[in-house]
Amino acid sequence: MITVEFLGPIQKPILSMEASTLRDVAEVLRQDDEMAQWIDSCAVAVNDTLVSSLDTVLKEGDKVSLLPPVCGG
Amino acid sequence: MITVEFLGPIQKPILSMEASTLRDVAEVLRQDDEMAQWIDSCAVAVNDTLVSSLDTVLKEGDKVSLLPPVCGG
Amino acid sequence: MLELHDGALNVPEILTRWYVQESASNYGAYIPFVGTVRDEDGIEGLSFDVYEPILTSWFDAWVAKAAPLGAKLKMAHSRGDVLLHESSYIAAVFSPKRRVALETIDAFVEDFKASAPIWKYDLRDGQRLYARDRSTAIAGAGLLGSAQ
Amino acid sequence: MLELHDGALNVPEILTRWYVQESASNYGAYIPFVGTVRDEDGIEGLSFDVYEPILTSWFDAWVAKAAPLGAKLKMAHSRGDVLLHESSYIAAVFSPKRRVALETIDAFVEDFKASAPIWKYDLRDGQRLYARDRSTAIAGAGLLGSAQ
Repeated sequence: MITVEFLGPIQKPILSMEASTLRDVAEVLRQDDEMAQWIDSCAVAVNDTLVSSLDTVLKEGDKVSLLPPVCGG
Repeated sequence: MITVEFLGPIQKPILSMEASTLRDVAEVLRQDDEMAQWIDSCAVAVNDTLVSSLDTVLKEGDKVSLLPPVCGG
Repeated sequence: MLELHDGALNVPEILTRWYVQESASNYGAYIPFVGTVRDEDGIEGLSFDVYEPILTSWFDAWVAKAAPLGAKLKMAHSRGDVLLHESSYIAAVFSPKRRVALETIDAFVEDFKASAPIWKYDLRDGQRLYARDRSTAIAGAGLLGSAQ
Repeated sequence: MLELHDGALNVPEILTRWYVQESASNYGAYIPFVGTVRDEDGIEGLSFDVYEPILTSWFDAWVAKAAPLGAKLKMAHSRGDVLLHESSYIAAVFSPKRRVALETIDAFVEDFKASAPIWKYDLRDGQRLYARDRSTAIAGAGLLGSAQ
């Protein structure tokens, strides 16, 4: 099992799911109507490191984070 | 009569002279051995405004200032 | 040094403390950038969410990038509500030389705006409204939506 | 606002006073640049001569140039001796927006170095030695030596 957490303004509780790569996570979230407005603008981190490939391998206990558009300052 | 003052590190007292343009001032200062090390690196102001032409007209009481290379900060 | 504060920053205290901290470090230039909440579009203030683990690694990467230039970075940011004319952000660079300092503060502040995991909300009528139209997708965003 | 101080600047006092002065002016960005005397080449400190009339007109021209951008400028500089690790120069910009603030502080500080009528001396063995090799001729210099 891995967890998926939604940061900042995304009002969605943490998900737990089985996934061996980020592609599996993408498939689940693309089916999720709540995520439709967010999925194309979110960056993705695995264990707090930003990643850039859907082939990123996930292992038991990994944490995937979705980061919507930012505006600090 | 106009006056010529030397700013910053130029150790030279104020001069008074007759001059109708800045060209007259240049002719005097080019003869001055003390000014040899400064004359090519100084900017010139008339009555505290920087000027860029030797044809600048001078009138009674005008103040010409020589500004050697600067380094504020 | 990265500091997170609840609510508005005490700007005089922070600017002074950082200046004193580095007073014997032989830096020739100190440039803080202070960001203050503007009264515009009828907002009552701003509010911020900060995701600290990624903010810390983003900041640490900048510290490592600035070090070979001889520059040191410091940053403070607010969490939660910051009212009109209060300050929420200070970024600062110290460096021996002015060109490095001027170029580094510019690049650091711009990358902060583009990349730091902080979310801004407008405070209006007691509500906290995500400032989506002023927000920037982080480089590489959209990965999960893409058909790779 | 242009301030000249005898000896070193009280940096916390000045940064705080300027911040408080503009606290209700609705600027979003405040960037001070602080210049501090470095311990290098065995100097004991620096010393400065300032020619105030032309410095004032140089500064006023910058204020006029910044105004259409919505930016406000402030500056403080020392006269006389400033010892190691003390500060002699603060330039600051306030502006509604960060890009204007970042670009203005850079251009303002660089033009200051190239044009402001201030002369720097190294303090060594109780002597005051003109720092000619670090000084810059003002644009248009050499007029009187040229054969026009």
